[in-house]
Amino acid sequence: MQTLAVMVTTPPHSNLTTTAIDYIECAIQKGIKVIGVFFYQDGVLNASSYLSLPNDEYQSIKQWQRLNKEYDLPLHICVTAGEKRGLTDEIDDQTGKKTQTNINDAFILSGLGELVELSSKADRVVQL
Amino acid sequence: MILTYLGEKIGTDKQGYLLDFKQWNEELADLIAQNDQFELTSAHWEVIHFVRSFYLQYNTSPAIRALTKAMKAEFGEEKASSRYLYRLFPEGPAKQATKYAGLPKPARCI
Amino acid sequence: MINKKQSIAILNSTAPFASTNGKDALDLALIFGSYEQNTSLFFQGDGVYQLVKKQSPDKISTKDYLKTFAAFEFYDIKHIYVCAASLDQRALSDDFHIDNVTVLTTSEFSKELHARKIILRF
Amino acid sequence: MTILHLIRSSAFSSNDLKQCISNIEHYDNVVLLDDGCYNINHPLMKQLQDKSSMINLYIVKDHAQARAVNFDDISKEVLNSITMTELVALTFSNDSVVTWQ
Repeated sequence: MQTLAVMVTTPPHSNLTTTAIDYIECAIQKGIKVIGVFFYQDGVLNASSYLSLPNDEYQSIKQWQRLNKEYDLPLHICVTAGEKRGLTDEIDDQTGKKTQTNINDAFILSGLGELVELSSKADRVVQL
Repeated sequence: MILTYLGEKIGTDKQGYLLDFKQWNEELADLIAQNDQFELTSAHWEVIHFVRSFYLQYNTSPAIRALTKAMKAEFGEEKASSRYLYRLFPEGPAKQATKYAGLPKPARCI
Repeated sequence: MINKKQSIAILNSTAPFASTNGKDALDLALIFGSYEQNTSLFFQGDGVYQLVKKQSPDKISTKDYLKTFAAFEFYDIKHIYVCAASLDQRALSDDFHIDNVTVLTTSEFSKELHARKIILRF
Repeated sequence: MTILHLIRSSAFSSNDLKQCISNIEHYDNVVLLDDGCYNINHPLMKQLQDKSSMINLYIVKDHAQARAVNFDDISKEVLNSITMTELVALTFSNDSVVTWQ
């Protein structure tokens, strides 16, 4: 099976992100294994749990959540790019566990090493 | 977190890293280490000074692999191994040595 | 974990300070290099401004990440290529702030880029 | 080794198309998508069309139609319109992908 990794650098309100979502979904439906999406630069903003897009506009966040749920698509956000943009996790004082306070559950905080790993495994890497 | 050194207040971040790397000196490094209940030996100092001069030259704290590669030229094979460095700094040489060298905490993803 | 080595091109097309592209590309290059991937840096278009000597980012309160370029040897960055035509168009010489930069003609530059498995552009 | 070039910006406002053209080799594939569709009427388009014997040139149909970009006058031998699914196929029929955005 052909494998694909995608790097997304555009924010949730951009139509370029819509293109990325379309592309990924077409790939999955074509039987290509999308092994992960890595969000870098402004792409990490897609993961904010505080996103609120007007109802009559394209709901990129709902699409990411759907892709994650329906196809088990891993959505990695670069932790450093996230922290620079106010997205982070915290250690819960009571439980000692990490909580992704303002990051949508569909996304995982990852290091850049994750991108290296995806790149080493995927047949193709596409930056969108 | 605020350290008091010679009656002066020195700012650090949540994890105890200096906010301004220029304020660093060896006594301050000792003070930061004491707060962590960590004792600095001459072997530690060798690495701390090396990491600091790497930062001053290249404006970045070296990741472990780059650190060992750079140390090899100066200290030889034995001290330039990640095993040796982890023995000295069990929490990770990149994370811990930079702290006592007064440098910013390395980016989490590196 | 990392099961194979890939040849990676990081193509820099943006001037160093107005956007974070240069710094973000550098972070990628360092991490790919640290994981022993076969990593090369390409500079073309306004990206060549990242190699110009004697810049003073401190004057505009910007961290001088260009200084980190001198540490490439410790990160196993294999090749640094720059496009000669891009230098010419901008009246720049091949006197860079780091050594070991290979200046290539447009067609050599394109051929090197074509020899890489993964190309990321900033 | 062939490259799939994704042109996502208009050459009326960015240098990306020009830079892309300098990195095109025989058998490469070039796709106009997003604002890259506007390049249909850019002077640089001629350079791409001149290369049409050595490369394949495509435009993502929905992206062009969304922008009222009309490519009917251009011969199918020079420019093919494709769907997103066909773009995915091109990703795998080339050795690598560069995004010019």
